[in-house]
Amino acid sequence: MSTREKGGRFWLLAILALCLSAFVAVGCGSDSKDEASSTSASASSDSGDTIKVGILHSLSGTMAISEVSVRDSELLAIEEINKNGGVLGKQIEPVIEDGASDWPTFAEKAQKLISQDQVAATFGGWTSASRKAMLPVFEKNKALLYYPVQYEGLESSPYIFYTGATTNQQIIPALEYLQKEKGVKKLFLVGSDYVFPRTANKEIKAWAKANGMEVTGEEYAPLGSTEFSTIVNKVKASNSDAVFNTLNGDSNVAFFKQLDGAGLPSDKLPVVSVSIAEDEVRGIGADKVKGQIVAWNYYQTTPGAENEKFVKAYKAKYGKNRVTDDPIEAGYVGVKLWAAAVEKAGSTDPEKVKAASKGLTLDAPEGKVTVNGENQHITKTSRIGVINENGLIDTVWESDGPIEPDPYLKTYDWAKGLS
Amino acid sequence: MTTEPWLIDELLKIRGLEVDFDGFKAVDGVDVDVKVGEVHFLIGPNGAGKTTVIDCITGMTKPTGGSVLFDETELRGKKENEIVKLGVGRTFQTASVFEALTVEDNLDLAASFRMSTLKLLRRRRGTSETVTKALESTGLEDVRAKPAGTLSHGQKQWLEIGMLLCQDPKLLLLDEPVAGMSPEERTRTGELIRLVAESCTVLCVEHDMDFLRRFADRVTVMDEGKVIKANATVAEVQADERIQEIYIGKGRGIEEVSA
Amino acid sequence: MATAMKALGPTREQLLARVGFAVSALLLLVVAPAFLSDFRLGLLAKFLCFAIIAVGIAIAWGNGGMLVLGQGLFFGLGGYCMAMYLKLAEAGSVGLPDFMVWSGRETLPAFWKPFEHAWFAVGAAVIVPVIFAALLGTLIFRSRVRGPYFAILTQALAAAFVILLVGQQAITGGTNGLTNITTFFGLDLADPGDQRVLYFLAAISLGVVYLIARQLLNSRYGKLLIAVRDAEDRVRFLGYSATRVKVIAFATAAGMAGLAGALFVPIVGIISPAMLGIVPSIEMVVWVAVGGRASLAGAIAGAIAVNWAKSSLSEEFPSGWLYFQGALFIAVVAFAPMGIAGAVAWARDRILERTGRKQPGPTTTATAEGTS
Amino acid sequence: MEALLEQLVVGLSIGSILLLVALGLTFTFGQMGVINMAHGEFIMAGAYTTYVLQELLGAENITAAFLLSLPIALVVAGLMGLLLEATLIKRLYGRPLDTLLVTWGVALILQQVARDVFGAQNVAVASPAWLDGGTELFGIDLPYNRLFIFALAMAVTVAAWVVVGKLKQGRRMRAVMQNRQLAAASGIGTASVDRRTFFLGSGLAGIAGVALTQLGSVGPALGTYYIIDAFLVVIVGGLGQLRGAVIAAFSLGIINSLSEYWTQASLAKVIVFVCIIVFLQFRPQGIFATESRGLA
Repeated sequence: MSTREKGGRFWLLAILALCLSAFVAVGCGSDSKDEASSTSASASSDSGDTIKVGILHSLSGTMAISEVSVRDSELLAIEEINKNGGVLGKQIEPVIEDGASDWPTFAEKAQKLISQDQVAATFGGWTSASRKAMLPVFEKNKALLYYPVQYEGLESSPYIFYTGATTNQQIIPALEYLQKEKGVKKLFLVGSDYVFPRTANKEIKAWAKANGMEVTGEEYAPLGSTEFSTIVNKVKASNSDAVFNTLNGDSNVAFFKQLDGAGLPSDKLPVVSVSIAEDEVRGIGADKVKGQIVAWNYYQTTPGAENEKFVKAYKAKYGKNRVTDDPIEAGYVGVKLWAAAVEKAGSTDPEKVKAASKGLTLDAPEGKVTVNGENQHITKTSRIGVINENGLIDTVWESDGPIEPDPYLKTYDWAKGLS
Repeated sequence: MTTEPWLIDELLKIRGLEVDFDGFKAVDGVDVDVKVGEVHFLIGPNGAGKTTVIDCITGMTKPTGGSVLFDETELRGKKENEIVKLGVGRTFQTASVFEALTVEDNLDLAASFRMSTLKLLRRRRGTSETVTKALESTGLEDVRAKPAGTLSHGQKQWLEIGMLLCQDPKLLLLDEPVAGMSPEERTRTGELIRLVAESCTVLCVEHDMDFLRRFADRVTVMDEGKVIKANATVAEVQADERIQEIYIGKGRGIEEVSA
Repeated sequence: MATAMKALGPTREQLLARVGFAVSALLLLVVAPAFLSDFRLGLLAKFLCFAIIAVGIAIAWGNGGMLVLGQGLFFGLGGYCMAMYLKLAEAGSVGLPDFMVWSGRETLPAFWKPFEHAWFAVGAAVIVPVIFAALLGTLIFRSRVRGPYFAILTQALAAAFVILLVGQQAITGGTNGLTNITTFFGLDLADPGDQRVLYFLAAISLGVVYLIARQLLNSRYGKLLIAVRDAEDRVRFLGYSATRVKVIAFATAAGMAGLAGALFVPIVGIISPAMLGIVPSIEMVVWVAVGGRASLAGAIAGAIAVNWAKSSLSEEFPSGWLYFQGALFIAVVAFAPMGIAGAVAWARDRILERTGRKQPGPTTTATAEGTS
Repeated sequence: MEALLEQLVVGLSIGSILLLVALGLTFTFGQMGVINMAHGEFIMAGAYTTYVLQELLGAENITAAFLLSLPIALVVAGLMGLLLEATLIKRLYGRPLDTLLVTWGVALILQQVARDVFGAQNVAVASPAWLDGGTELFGIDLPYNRLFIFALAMAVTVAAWVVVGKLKQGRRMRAVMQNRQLAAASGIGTASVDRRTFFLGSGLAGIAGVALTQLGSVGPALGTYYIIDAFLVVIVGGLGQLRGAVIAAFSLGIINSLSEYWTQASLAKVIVFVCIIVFLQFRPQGIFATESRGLA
């Protein structure tokens, strides 16, 4: 080691020190004003002329495909509320952060929104993994998260409002539809390899066992996989009546194509999908999924004045070729529900908003929804639809009115021991 | 094959060595004997298989047949570093030194080759006697603190030989030690090799006839993977018309090669 | 001779280096905690974990020439070992972590059992990556797989590990990973004061790791590592086992990544496969490349600087950040292969030349083959 | 027995996709020693080429757009490769690890460009009607799109083999690969040979991209799904060895399909990887050794 190199270390450490000083300086600069008032996030958030809310979705990375549209609908809702005078007489100011399809980033940005920006509530997340990463952050800060996507259930955090469906509002109605309307006796389960499909399939198997349906197989493909030949061979060999499909967006094209290539088009072997909505169909191509069955709570075609207004406004803001779908609508509903609760409570304090949300009802694009005060999910009407050649979805079956959310499936005997 | 007295105490005994590169016989039934204490030259035109023989001795190339006996030990199948520890050192055609390290560190690493891993984890304090001596004999004292990458071509060759000196080998294999050197550098290299030869046996692959004349005790000549003359003196080689023809056949005379 | 050298004592430069270390320590241990908000300090703690990984990469790649593109794997092994213990500690009377319950598992898998003990988990967080790297390294290096082949194999390994973790949801937590970790040896992770304790733990660990790495690189072994990087055959023909030299560096880097993972879990409260895959693994190399691949201090500075830039830039321009990251990387690797450290050394040499305190000459640090 | 046969066919089908994505790499990686992580993004560029052509030519000309996109994608991806070679890679010969890192930066940027130009949303590429559906032979399903990809892979391989083995250009490429100095000394313009090799290798990635549009939808991350597999094929096959790549691609495909049949898709990937590590223990130089002692 020459003496010159020894000197090099000093200089490097000096640079490191400089970096750190800069870091400290920047940190202080941006934090100093927050430090003083950081005792109560909620107290300060409505003290100014505006009320800040966080929007936290993946704007980059693999999940951007889905989440960008939800961000758009949330921004639309905020714009509408602001046009009508805002909440508590103040304008809502969205603070947008990128979760970058990376779960710890979601946790980091959630913390940033709460402690730096002091938002009154946050709207965000898509994957279960991102929600699970954010959950402890919101619970420990006693701050609110509105989560807009259907998920696998078995969760009810006191600081999260779930505006997407839980299993008993989407998957179980779909199973009942398959059994009663399609006479399915043997069901094959195909999903992407992540938490939602695996947990959903566990529930499906429990339901099937109790209701005399046979599950003939259960296969998972890595996320993003386009190789389904082996799975299709297994489906074919199983002689199933239908397939329950929890594959993630882009894998669906490959799966449907290969089913078709193996002589199993949709009229021969019905496939029920719970992760394909209108926005995904746009990317897949309507011709490839035409005639496929899907299960959601809202479609762009859902009748009603509220929805007409919503679709019109969404297209006016973002372009004619854009479509609305279930998660997009649920994101929109989340913002509206929060605003309604804040008005009712007369405050943005999370505890007061929670209290005011109990039993709150709203005329949403999907119909009337009511917040369940106990588990903070909302009532939802289940709808089975078929994809048409325009990439839109026609409702073919609908539940009798909104279904009460039951994330832990407590009201179902067959689900005992699941949670 | 012979019972002549100077063949008895061979340090290195190669018998029937064969190397087959996908059907191409680079070395085909080669016998070489290197006696204790001598400076033995291995010569031949390009592609004769000389370097391959060296590679086989040191474990770099796995022979397909034959045997390599060093001090009664079979080297075939042994790993490179095991062979070194038995006392066989080698240089490469293009000097291979650690360019990012200082000259002294280069020599020190060579001298520490029997150290346990645990001891290696300690910092070097000062300079060992072996290294000091090697610095002296290679004349690299002035540049001891310089990175080896900044040395001249000749200096690198001497450093490499110096590194081997630090290891106190029984047999030293030199692969074209003076190729590309200026006349003065050659002379210095020769002196260095002579110094080395005092304490160990040398097997040297070289083209330079002048160099060969001055330092070789005995010579083995190879062509196209075969030995065509074994254990000859320099005079015998120069007198042998067959050897002249081989070199001329390859387009250059034996003296020309040294140019 | 030896005594003569020793008698000189530390040179002026060595003294300066020590002052630099002390100043950095002061900044990290006193100044930063005094002035940064809890949120920023939490971020800095995370970056310090990353800096620990970077030190390991500087050893294996910068000095040993082994481009490790799968450090996420070792980071993950360490993180999961620690998280398994923390999950079990929290599971309490149920005895099963939450995700196992909702994945339908009724009993604890056998390999989880030892992680009920804190000492086992802490030890395993470092030792498991080390053993794994040593085994894998021996297999790979023994068959003389190196350079790009080695890089791609480690990358494939990280990818395979992620797929494995995701596929075994019931015992690994699947894509979600292990989340909702709220306590750490009695510390309440929601409490800012306790988070500070973790920050100090990370800062001190980084200091210790740095000193270990420096000792390693200054020893004969460190020289040998550089020798293997530049002329592996020569090392072998000096009687050393090049495989062993490389395995030690590879395993050390893995152990450091494992330690970083173990610290990361309580600081961030989550470990998931998304942080171990190909992209995060390459990002780890990016930090080191930007900082200066062969320099320990450079690697640390790179890890902190790049992550800090990412955190603040991505707040402003989500998609712009990716362009910036890509461009930064191209610029650094193609045009300034020694990164910040190289630029600093170059600038210092120029200044010293100007002021006449140093003879002009070739700089050793400004080339890709430079030293520590 | 039938299941086994079925899986062998699946394996051949996976293998032909692997071969197609890896073929370009046997040139850029195998012959030039350049580890181009942006190879996946050249594949993506080929796929988007098909999409753009379909948009331009309209719904009634799907077949024409698809067939036309094969040569156009070759040129588009090839030109991108050429640009990359001329601006960055040229500076990095002899530093394979650095090419890996630099081209990864390029890959990041290209992905983001695709995201900004075409949207984060995947885009749909329609299939020509003659590629929909399938036929049955001995009770085994043979989807037309799979047959097409298999045939395409074979055709491209043969074409590449002819170029490398029979044409003057190919002989020059091999000469440069084996001994750069000697080739330069014998009057071969190594720089222009490098450019051509890179154009060809990158162009082949473009063709692979066109083929992939027939399997799934097209998105910015398309290339990332294939890049590692492609490199593994080249490593297992042996550097710069076409026949090695062919054997490696099909072997990996069959191992994958068989292990997926007996276990699960996720485990299959891990099994394939373990097989590769074990294989490299015995043949670190790949199925076929290179004549050059270069790179490693």
